[in-house]
Amino acid sequence: MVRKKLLLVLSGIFIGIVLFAGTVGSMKATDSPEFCSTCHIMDDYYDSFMDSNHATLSCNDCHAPNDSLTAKLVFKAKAGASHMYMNTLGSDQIPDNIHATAQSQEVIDKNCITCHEAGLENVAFHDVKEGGCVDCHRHVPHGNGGHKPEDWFDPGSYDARR
Amino acid sequence: SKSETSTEQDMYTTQLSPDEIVNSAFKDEFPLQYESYLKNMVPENDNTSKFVEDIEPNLPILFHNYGFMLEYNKTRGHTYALEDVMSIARINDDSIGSCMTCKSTAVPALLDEMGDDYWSANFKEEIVPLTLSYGEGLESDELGTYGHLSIGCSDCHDPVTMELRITRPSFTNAMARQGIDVTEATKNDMRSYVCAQCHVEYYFEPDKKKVTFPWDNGLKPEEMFEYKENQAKEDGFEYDWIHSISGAPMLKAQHPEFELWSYGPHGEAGVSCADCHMPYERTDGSKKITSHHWSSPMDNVEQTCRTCHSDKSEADLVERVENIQSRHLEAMEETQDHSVRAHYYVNRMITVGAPQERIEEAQWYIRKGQWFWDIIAAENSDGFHNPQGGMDAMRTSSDASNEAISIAIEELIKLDVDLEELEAQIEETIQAVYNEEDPDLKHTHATNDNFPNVLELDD
Amino acid sequence: SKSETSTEQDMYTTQLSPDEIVNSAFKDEFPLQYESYLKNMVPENDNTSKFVEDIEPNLPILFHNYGFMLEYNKTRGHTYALEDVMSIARINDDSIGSCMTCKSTAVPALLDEMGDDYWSANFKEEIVPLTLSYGEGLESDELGTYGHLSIGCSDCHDPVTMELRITRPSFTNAMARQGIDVTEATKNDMRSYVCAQCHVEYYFEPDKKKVTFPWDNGLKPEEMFEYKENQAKEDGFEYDWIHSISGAPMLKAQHPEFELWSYGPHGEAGVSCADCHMPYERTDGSKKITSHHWSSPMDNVEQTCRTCHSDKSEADLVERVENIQSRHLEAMEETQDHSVRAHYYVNRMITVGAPQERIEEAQWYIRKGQWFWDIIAAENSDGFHNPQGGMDAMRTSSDASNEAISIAIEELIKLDVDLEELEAQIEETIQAVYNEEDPDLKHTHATNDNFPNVLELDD
Ligand code: HEC
Ligand code: HEC
Ligand code: HEC
Ligand code: HEC
Ligand code: HEC
Ligand code: HEC
Ligand code: HEC
Ligand code: HEC
Ligand code: HEC
Ligand code: HEC
Ligand code: HEC
Ligand code: HEC
Ligand code: HEC
Ligand code: HEC
Ligand SMILES: [Ca+2]
Ligand SMILES: [Ca+2]
Repeated sequence: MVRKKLLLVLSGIFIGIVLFAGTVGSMKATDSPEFCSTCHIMDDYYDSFMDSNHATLSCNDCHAPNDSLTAKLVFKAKAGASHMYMNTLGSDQIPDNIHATAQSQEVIDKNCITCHEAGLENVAFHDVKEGGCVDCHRHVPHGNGGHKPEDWFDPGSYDARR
Repeated sequence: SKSETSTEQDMYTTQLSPDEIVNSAFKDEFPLQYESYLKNMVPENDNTSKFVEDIEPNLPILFHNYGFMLEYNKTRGHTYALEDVMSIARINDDSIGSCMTCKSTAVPALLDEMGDDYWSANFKEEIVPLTLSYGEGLESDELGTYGHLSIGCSDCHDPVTMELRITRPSFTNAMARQGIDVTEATKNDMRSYVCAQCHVEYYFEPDKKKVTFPWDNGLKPEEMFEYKENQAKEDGFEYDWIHSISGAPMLKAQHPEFELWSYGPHGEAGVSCADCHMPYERTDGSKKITSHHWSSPMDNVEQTCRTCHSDKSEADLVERVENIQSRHLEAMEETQDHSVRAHYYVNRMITVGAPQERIEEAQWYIRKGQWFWDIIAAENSDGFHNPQGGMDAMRTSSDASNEAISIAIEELIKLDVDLEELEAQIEETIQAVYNEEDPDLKHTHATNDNFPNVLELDD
Repeated sequence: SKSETSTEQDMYTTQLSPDEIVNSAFKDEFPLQYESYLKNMVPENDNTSKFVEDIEPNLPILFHNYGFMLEYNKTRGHTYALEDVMSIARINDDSIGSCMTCKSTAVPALLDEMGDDYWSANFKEEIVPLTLSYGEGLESDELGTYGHLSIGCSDCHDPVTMELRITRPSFTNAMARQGIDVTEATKNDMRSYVCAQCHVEYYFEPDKKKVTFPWDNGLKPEEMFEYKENQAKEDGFEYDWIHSISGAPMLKAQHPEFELWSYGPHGEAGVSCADCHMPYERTDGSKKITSHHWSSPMDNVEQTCRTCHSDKSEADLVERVENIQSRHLEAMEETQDHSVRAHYYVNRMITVGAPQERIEEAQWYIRKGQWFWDIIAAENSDGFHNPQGGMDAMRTSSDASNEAISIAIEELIKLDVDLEELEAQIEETIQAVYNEEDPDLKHTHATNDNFPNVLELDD
């Protein structure tokens, strides 16, 4: 009960942030990789994304619906509230491994298709995998090398007893 | 009903007849896929025998007295299938319609016309002329003499909706016997099921000689063996042929790509045949199509493997496949060696008059041993589709062949046979087979004065 | 020099002594990792014997006359290692220092103090008292009686910089002999190398009794066997023990997790031991740490496997592992059966007086057969770390054991031995071992009047 209320309050705040200026500028700001990565929990996703061919995009090019402004706002508010709640009051419930929700997956897939329409329209049967695009393109845009930063593969100078 | 669902879904439909079976008829509507399909003609080379020393030198011994000792080639591709089945020395005057089943788009039409008589009809006299009649005058140069009716579009697609479909009843029925209704398959399933119409183990059930898949107990080698030893025998199917070196009643295994894949790492992960063998490819400007050039994915690692394994370099992936395959092939060589020796040991049991009951016991182990390597040797990925499963079957095979040899040793020693001499004679015989340069004649050296054809002995 | 580089890199340093070896000393600075480490104490249960029927019932026969026939348990965890090595029945009055090498953080200190005398020093008289003296008065309740000096922080970490490090010279040297300088390892490598100090096959080289890894020719079972048959023999190492049923000179294989992993699917893909066995976990608020509770990743699929395999459900992954493991374990059972039979067949060769030369030939195949299954049975993932490699080694094993049996059959028949009777006696003996309820006594049933201990025969 208390939590539900808190969630509502937090949603309000988040929507507030988004709507406050109501300008293109703030909308952009809350879409940007920098904004998402203000939460340390996003580091892995940020890093792996910055290494990818999609690095010029903003997170919400994939992670929020882009078909209509209202759809986007509603989704962002909902997702944002949940993220803020989890990061503050609900932090002990944050799973060790964050995975996209089914709803997210659907949104993401739609966005892939929107951008890649031109390339895809000639492939009549492209929606062949239940998991969507990432069933084949498993590493777009996160996850190259299993979340291991590149410097893990640089030669080190370790101590070893002979 | 098929086209009904399609209209409901408001799908694109072609101008083609629902009964279209000629491949070139699809050219105008699907020029890109057709062009891709033409690439199957590229290896215009002749057939290459598998009997040479660096591929499968032991087969002329191991398949002795069966068609496969006469001629067995590397594959050339779907567009050559019809030509190859017609020219292979394995086809003789008694060959039956069933041999056409996986070679031509005409098969559903043949089934429509002949019903169940199709399966046992005479291949050369009835089936070939009828097949060719369907395509008369519709040959197209780019597809050679028979490519217009060789494995093609209508085998996998409904010509009107172009949806994937199953055209070979053997598959539908075998799946149904396992409780799987293929009409309810997902798209992802269909991307493997279309291949599973043909890239599977089969036998001719003895009644109507129908092409039948031995899957009632499951798809693993041991489950198919179980089937052959029980259900198939009950239905009157005892063996594919009698081996003329050991006299054993043998089973022949054929191309179980689907079976091995099904419980291998990729099959279990839902990666379909088409994912690797028919990747999307860019043609003509920016249009992307499904490749219809079926060949080794290793010729095209970038579009096949690296779509999913983009964290690995092409070189890494090639190396990984090579490691799996070379370990697999080394094991295969050792495994087949046991089988070869087992045949000759039992041959000697027969010629020196060992007890009939012991001979039969050893023959059964030969049959088992051969099944378990043949099902893997006949699988065309050299172990890649299922590294653990392949190795396990070879282990089982070696055990069985060694059991046959043990039985033989026991009886031969009782009859004072000199085993060292026997081994030397075996080695000499193997070398004679290896040294014969004409692949078609290799099998003639597999029997000789030391090891007579046991089916020609008079007792 | 280490702390030099570290200061250069301006790293965090602890307040600990560079020579700190007591685990509880790390508690204050690393409370989260320490807390996680304490979880290794959780299975407070006693040791569980592996000799029971659903684990490894044949081992009391297969390891006859070696320490391993006396007591062999399932592992309990790093914090119990010191306690377990001190209480195991395999330790006797002649046991040497080398047995401590992988059990206690005191080992580098012992090596500093004793130099190369450490390896061959008396375990009970010298090594145990000296080890315990380092931790006197520093016991901590939460770690039981010996956990404060059992495998722990300083084995893998430099106590000052907390960087990963190698503390066991056996590993550094074995890698150097393969041309690999482990000081230049990447961080990803180190996440497996720290484990490879212990989770590897070893033997005591005969000169100083140093713990040595047989890797000069490579890490595969066949490459290690090659090494044991050549380099090791040249250096005077002939065998680990003589088998008292067959008289064969045997090799013992131990926990080659690193070796099998190295050419398995995950090893080749660069997935480290720590990736699966030490996943990141969120503790106390939102801090993510590396888990220091080493156990089965299957207890924690979400944090281990699903980090990488997020496209698969937990149930899928569990099923996949179960499929690999059950296929593997079934094969293991069959493989060990051959080895058991081989021992008894050769026992009979000896008691009926077969030619010495043939006995020795058969004994060599027993040695080979046992090596190739033992290296896999001793590997603790039940096949998961390397499904194809495990199966291949078992195949090789069966072949060798069967060869031993073939030789025996030949000679036994020459001497008119009744093989059916022999088989019945073997079966009876096996059952006697299975039926004995006290694991410590099982081995006493492995020899009997039919199959005497061949080392006690007077000839
Ligand atoms: C090009 C599209 C794209 C962009 C841009 C993108 N993502 Fe993702 N994201 C995905 C896909 C695809 C998934 C996986 C969905 C699935 O598993 O089905 C994902 C998953 C995630 C997950 C859940 C982790 C998981 O494994 O399921 C997080 C968290 C995430 N992204 C955060 C971000 C952040 C933060 C950014 C910007 C720095 C970002 N994403 C940019 C496509 C994108
Ligand atoms: C206030 C901190 C914070 C910010 C800012 C943030 N996230 Fe998250 N995010 C989280 C937390 C915490 C979770 C885990 C919540 C859960 O499991 O329900 C999460 C989960 C996710 C997931 C996986 C769950 C799902 O909804 O599919 C995705 C995808 C994601 N975030 C994307 C983003 C994107 C894109 C942005 C920027 C627009 C962003 N996040 C900004 C904290 C944040
Ligand atoms: C907002 C537009 C946009 C969205 C959404 C988007 N992409 Fe892209 N994608 C691009 C652009 C632009 C490029 C070309 C980048 C380049 O070549 O450097 C690209 C490149 C690619 C490539 C080729 C390069 C590579 O990384 O392999 C693949 C595959 C791809 N995208 C798949 C996806 C998938 C799958 C999704 C959804 C999870 C997706 N894209 C979502 C714009 C987008
Ligand atoms: C069955 C596997 C599979 C699925 C599912 C799949 N793709 Fe692809 N995709 C491929 C293959 C194979 C290629 C490589 C072909 C090439 O190089 O052009 C590819 C290439 C691409 C490319 C890069 C090529 C280019 O155009 O530059 C993009 C973008 C892409 N796919 C987007 C998508 C999107 C969006 C989806 C989901 C609607 C999707 N894919 C689903 C297999 C798949
Ligand atoms: C269930 C489907 C099926 C049946 C029935 C079948 N084949 Fe095949 N055949 C295949 C497949 C798949 C290949 C390609 C894979 C291979 O060669 O292992 C093939 C390959 C061939 C080849 C080319 C390679 C070679 O073996 O030299 C010939 C010739 C051939 N078959 C002849 C025959 C004959 C003759 C019969 C009847 C005795 C027959 N086929 C029955 C599916 C089948
Ligand atoms: C052995 C099976 C097989 C044969 C033969 C075959 N196809 Fe396909 N075809 C497929 C598969 C599998 C797909 C991918 C369908 C999917 O993913 O839903 C496909 C896809 C297509 C598509 C959809 C567009 C695309 O490129 O993905 C067209 C059009 C097509 N095929 C035309 C043809 C034509 C024309 C021929 C004959 C020249 C032919 N096919 C022969 C199996 C086959
Ligand atoms: C109607 C039967 C049939 C179907 C359906 C079929 N194949 Fe084949 N396949 C064959 C035969 C027969 C051959 C050998 C033809 C020859 O060389 O004479 C063959 C050969 C091949 C080859 C070897 C080609 C070469 O160049 O050596 C590959 C790869 C292959 N098939 C893959 C597939 C895949 C993938 C599918 C499904 C998408 C499929 N096949 C569907 C019967 C079939
Ligand atoms: C994950 C990728 C992958 C999947 C899925 C896959 N294959 Fe393969 N296939 C391969 C590789 C790799 C080879 C070995 C090619 C080589 O040695 O050059 C191969 C070999 C073959 C060959 C022999 C080709 C030749 O050049 O002679 C046939 C036929 C074949 N596969 C059919 C199938 C069928 C049918 C299925 C589905 C039941 C399937 N494959 C699933 C990767 C795959
Ligand atoms: C459509 C996706 C897809 C394609 C295409 C694909 N793979 Fe895989 N591969 C997988 C999946 C899924 C696994 C199982 C592990 C996992 O879940 O990540 C896997 C596992 C593997 C493994 C480890 C298993 C083993 O047998 O050792 C190797 C090696 C591998 N793939 C190589 C290849 C090669 C080579 C190709 C191309 C011939 C290929 N893959 C094509 C998805 C794919
Ligand atoms: C100094 C030697 C040593 C090092 C270093 C070492 N181990 Fe161990 N490990 C052992 C010993 C000894 C045991 C058995 C202890 C016992 O049960 O008495 C063991 C047991 C285990 C077990 C079984 C635990 C259980 O609960 O049954 C796992 C899992 C394990 N180790 C993984 C690892 C991993 C992963 C690493 C590296 C990150 C590692 N070990 C490093 C010596 C070592
Ligand atoms: C090179 C490292 C190494 C050496 C040397 C070593 N061990 Fe171990 N020991 C391990 C590892 C790793 C394990 C855990 C894995 C396993 O049990 O297979 C283990 C487990 C054990 C266990 C617990 C499980 C069991 O076997 O009952 C005992 C007891 C043990 N060792 C005793 C000894 C004795 C006695 C010696 C000397 C003869 C010795 N160890 C030498 C690494 C080693
Ligand atoms: C068997 C090896 C092993 C032992 C024993 C061990 N660690 Fe670790 N430790 C590791 C590995 C591997 C990592 C991951 C390092 C990396 O990825 O750089 C790690 C990471 C750490 C880190 C870095 C922060 C983190 O959580 O990733 C700390 C701090 C740490 N260990 C403390 C300890 C303490 C305290 C002990 C004793 C109670 C201990 N370790 C025992 C192997 C070990
Ligand atoms: C890809 C994941 C993965 C990697 C990498 C991996 N393991 Fe494992 N390991 C497993 C699984 C799964 C098991 C089987 C656990 C079970 O049966 O419950 C296992 C079992 C073990 C066991 C026996 C644990 C027990 O409960 O008795 C030991 C010890 C072990 N591994 C050590 C290692 C070492 C050392 C390495 C690196 C050389 C390594 N593992 C690499 C997944 C992995
Ligand atoms: C750090 C990443 C990582 C982790 C953690 C991981 N895997 Fe994998 N897994 C891989 C890679 C990489 C491959 C090889 C195929 C590929 O390149 O995608 C693979 C392959 C596989 C395969 C196919 C190979 C085979 O042996 O059949 C299975 C099954 C599998 N993993 C299961 C697991 C399980 C179960 C766990 C947890 C115990 C696990 N993995 C943990 C990355 C990982
Ligand atoms: Ca067959
Ligand atoms: Ca050893």
